[in-house]
Amino acid sequence: MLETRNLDKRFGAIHVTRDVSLKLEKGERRVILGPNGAGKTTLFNQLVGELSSDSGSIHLDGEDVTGLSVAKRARRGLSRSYQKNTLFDGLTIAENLGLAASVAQGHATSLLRDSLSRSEVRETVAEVAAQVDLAPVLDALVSEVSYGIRRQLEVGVALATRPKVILMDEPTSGVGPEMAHGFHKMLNDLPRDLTLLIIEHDMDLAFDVADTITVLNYGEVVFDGLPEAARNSAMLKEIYLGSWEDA
Amino acid sequence: MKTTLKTALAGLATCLAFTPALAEDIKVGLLLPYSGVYASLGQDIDDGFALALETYGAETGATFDLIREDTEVSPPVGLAKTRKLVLQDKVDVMAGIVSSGVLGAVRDMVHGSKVPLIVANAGNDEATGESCSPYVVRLSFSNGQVNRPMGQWMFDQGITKVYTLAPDYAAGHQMIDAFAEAFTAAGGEIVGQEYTPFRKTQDFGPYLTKAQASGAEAVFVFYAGGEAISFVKQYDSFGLKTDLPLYGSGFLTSSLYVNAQGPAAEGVITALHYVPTIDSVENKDFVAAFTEKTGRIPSEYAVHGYDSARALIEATKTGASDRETIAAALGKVSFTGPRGPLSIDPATNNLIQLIYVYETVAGETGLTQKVLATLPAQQDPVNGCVLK
Amino acid sequence: MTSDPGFWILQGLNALQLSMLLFLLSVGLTVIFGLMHFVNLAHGALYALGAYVAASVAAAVGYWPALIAAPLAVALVGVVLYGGLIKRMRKAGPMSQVLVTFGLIFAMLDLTRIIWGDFALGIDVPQILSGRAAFLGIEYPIYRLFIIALGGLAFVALTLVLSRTQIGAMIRAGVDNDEMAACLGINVEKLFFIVFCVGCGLAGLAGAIAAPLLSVTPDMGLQILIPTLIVIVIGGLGSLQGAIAGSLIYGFVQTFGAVLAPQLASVLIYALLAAVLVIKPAGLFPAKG
Amino acid sequence: MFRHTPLRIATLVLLGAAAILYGLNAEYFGLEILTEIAILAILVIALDMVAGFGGMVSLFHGALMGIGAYGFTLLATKAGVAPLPAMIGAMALGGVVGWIVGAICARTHGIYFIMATLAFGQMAYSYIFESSFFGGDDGLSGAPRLDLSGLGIDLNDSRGFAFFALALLLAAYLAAVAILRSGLGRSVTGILHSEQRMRALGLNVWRVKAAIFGLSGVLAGLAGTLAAQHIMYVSPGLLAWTVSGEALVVVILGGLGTLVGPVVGAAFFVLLKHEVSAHTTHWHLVVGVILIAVVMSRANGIFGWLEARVARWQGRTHAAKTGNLALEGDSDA
Repeated sequence: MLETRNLDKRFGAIHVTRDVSLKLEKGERRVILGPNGAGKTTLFNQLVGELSSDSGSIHLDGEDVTGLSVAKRARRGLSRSYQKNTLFDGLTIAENLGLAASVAQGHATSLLRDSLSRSEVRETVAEVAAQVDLAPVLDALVSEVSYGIRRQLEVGVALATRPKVILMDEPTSGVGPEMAHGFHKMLNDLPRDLTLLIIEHDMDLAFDVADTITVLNYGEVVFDGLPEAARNSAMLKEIYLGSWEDA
Repeated sequence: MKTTLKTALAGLATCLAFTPALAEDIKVGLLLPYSGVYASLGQDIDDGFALALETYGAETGATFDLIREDTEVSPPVGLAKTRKLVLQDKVDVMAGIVSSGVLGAVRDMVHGSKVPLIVANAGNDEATGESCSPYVVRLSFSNGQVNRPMGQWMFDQGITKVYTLAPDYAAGHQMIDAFAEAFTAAGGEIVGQEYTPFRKTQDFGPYLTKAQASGAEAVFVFYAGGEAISFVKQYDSFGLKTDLPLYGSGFLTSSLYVNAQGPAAEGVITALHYVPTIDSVENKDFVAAFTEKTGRIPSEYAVHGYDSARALIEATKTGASDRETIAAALGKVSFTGPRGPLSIDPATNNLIQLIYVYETVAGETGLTQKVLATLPAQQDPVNGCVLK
Repeated sequence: MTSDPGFWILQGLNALQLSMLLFLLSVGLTVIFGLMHFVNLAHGALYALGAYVAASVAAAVGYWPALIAAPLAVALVGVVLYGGLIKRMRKAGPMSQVLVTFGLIFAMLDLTRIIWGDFALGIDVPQILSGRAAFLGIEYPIYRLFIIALGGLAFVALTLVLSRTQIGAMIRAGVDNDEMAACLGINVEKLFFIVFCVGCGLAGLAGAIAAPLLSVTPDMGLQILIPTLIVIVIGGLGSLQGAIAGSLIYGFVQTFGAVLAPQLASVLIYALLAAVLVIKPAGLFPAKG
Repeated sequence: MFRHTPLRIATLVLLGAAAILYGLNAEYFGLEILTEIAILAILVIALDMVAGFGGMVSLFHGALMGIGAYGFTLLATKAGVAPLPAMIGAMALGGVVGWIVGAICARTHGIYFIMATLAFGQMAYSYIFESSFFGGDDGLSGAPRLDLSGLGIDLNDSRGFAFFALALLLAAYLAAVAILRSGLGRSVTGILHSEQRMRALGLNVWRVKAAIFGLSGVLAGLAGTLAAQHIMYVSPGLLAWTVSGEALVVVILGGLGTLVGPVVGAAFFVLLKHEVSAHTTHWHLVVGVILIAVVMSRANGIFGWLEARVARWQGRTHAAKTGNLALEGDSDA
């Protein structure tokens, strides 16, 4: 479903991602682990096209999307959420979801009528709201709701485009462990044909959702395999103990 | 609204005061720039206008009620203020207008409403040419009138090749065209012409360098205001004055700002319809009175204001008291003022006046004007004007 | 067009002279922007103020004192502006800054009219700077050479200050990343204050040296503002190289445009600006990578 | 996203009533002022659409208005087109030019966007100022007014024209509301809040920006055709960058991104200008000081300040009744 081949990115003398090759099957849930500065977010930016890659290629559902713009990749089914909330603050939760749905459904440049009042957009909003537990607060302004709800909305907005693949950048960033587990339960309840690539900071939390695990360190893939193998890997423990915790 | 309220109060006050109704109380609207780049010109015209009313006001039975409106040198504003004077204040006559742009904008309104307008500065040829009107009488000058005589005169001085420079707008073109036409008709040759972006040129260096390389014997220019100051100073600093004498339309070295040009202006020879040093009784009296009133030497702008008011007084002396009769009388006035004998051309409503060629020279208190020649009274060609 | 090389040398000097005047004006504006992210549209008004102060002082005591008094007076006005307005508007975003300084333009325009009146003023240059110098078969006004020299001197001096001194290093660090600079213990507030006042002083100096060349009128600040903005946007906001490059581009395009294609001259520079913004939105020499 | 709050509706109704009352009773100059307010209000509504709702602070809107005015005058005088089609043609021209400039400038942000629009504005100004075809500095006269005598309305009468301008202001306002509430308008607001996110959702941001700028150009063009009919004369001064600057000042004075606020700002600005200039020629000083004070106060203009006051008062009563929603979520951030 999503595949990268030998992705590279340098910022001046710093090699941020180095020869990254990944392959995600349809419906696969993969978690990317790694210490701060390992290049996880850079990799995401390369995948969605916010950063161009120095070399290597990206394939989505069999199509080479390396040269495409962010918007074009999104329209082909690649969606993302952000580590730092990137929401439409002055609007309500329903409007946030509706905006995302209307872009995906091609109503975003219509002059004739309000995209949010269209029935298909409203259906999507209701579905997504149910999926990410936002139904009770749909009419609240984003600026009025708690941080936890905003994290849920962050994923909800990404979901509302009805993508094939969602890249989630630390969806539980900043929420406590208890709530994070609830969050992962919510992710597990998403349709099984949806492919997820998730950056997670906390190793324990990662095992909640991961089918497979990839570990990045200094921009390189140092581990790629099943959660069980990751749990027992001595190298991971070293990274974990070395720079993980204090990051 | 303040204006409305004020008018209402004024009306009330008039009723209460119960002044004996004067048959000839004439409402005059003054349309001048009291702010913006031409504010100093507006002030000079206003002072001149007021001085003439003081000096000659007693000669007529009429009294004058002045309403001043600021045109801000902006055509739309000028037009709005004109409409206000005509429709709301119901003035009998208007005077003023510094910029040709404003005059062009208000012309149709004036013509349509049949309220006479005495033009006290704006010089665009069309105003007394193809778009002339029996209700527009000009007491200042026309662009062609001021410059045309210089063509023959310069040729008579033995100059055969001239380079011209002026700002790139209608007045610049009209001034230069009139000169160039007369100069080539006399037998001279225009070896180069350049029009500089209007109000955007501060550095004339590139153009001066071009003029220098043109092989001309003299340069004839039109610039006014801030551009005139920069131009004259830069002309001098390039050392062109000795080899390539500078001539021009008299606005270049107007007494209003010649002292800001300093020694750079010395020796520049220009032509204008008025300079403060004209040797006549009328002018000496005027200069003395104006200087006493304002502390300034009167410029040509002050004379425009002065003669405009004088013309209005002359018109009322014939018994004119409303829009129609004032308009008719204005077209027939003639008198001798500071600039010499003046009359209105019946074909165009432009005035007929003498043109003075003068050199700017150092005087006891700063720069002064030495009149070199007085050229005969100038009448513009009709230029398609039909007064009706 | 003429094939006389002297003609082209003269025009080259004309272009250089215009460039240097614009450089003095734009360098202050661009460094203020680079460091403080502050857009000061009133920079042109400060230039006009410098010209007026110079005209007054020159009329009273002569040109040289005026050349010193004008930048100092304008820098002093800068101190007042910084304390009263700029400091509070620093974090307010470009639009608020544009508007506050737009208001300042209005206010200062009328204040100069109230103090100095509507009449245009002029300054005479001292004997040593008047007249012409002959070289390479041409004659060129000494005062214009003086402007070129002064601009060149300012460029060299500012380059040295920025590259060799501690305060220069602090300014470069601040332009690069002001948060980081603050972390490194640099007193950013004080740095801003100094840079702002020096920038204002340079605008005043530009006004003082322009005054004898041009006429001093209330709207001279408005007239110079757009060229200055074009210079810094073409060059890239915040960089010294950008200011000098932008000034030279403007000076040469304007001068040779006027000579070679007078009808296009004024549209040409805007077209160039639009092209730069579309192709390199951050200008030719942006301060940051 | 534009919402009609009760305060906004109340303000509109009040403004409308005041304008009608004043229009029925005012003398000539009062009607001129009313017309001036209506035209400026249309221009600032157009500007608020892009600046307030799209974050595109434009210094090109004076030029757009000028293009509308010149387009109308040229079509109606030189090309001999009837006034109504000439108006429509001029508005379309404003739209096309707006779309092109918006499309080109869409790549730039913040101060660079301001500068880019300034450059295009000055380009248009210089071109018209120097072209003899456009009448140069002297401008063009002879722009006719629309003939509505079939409807029994005489537009050559100041009162008739003032109400005509007011009617078009209302139409422009409703059009702006409709645009801002359409799918396109929603997207514009989305871009204002987070351009990055809209792009990540798959939106062609460039297209939306160009489209809204073009639509804004249509309205600015409408203001221009009205200005040309009002003074029956056009001059390059209409396109000067200070006109765009003043329009921006009006938007800010009124309240950015409120649509109603700029209309309030237009009325306030025109009245203030006439009041102050009746007493002194230094009205720029007064306007400058007021502008500085308003921006420094950090309020979102006159109307924004009013809205904030009302919202605070409502928030207090609202919170007391229902409890704050923010407290419902289990926040630990």
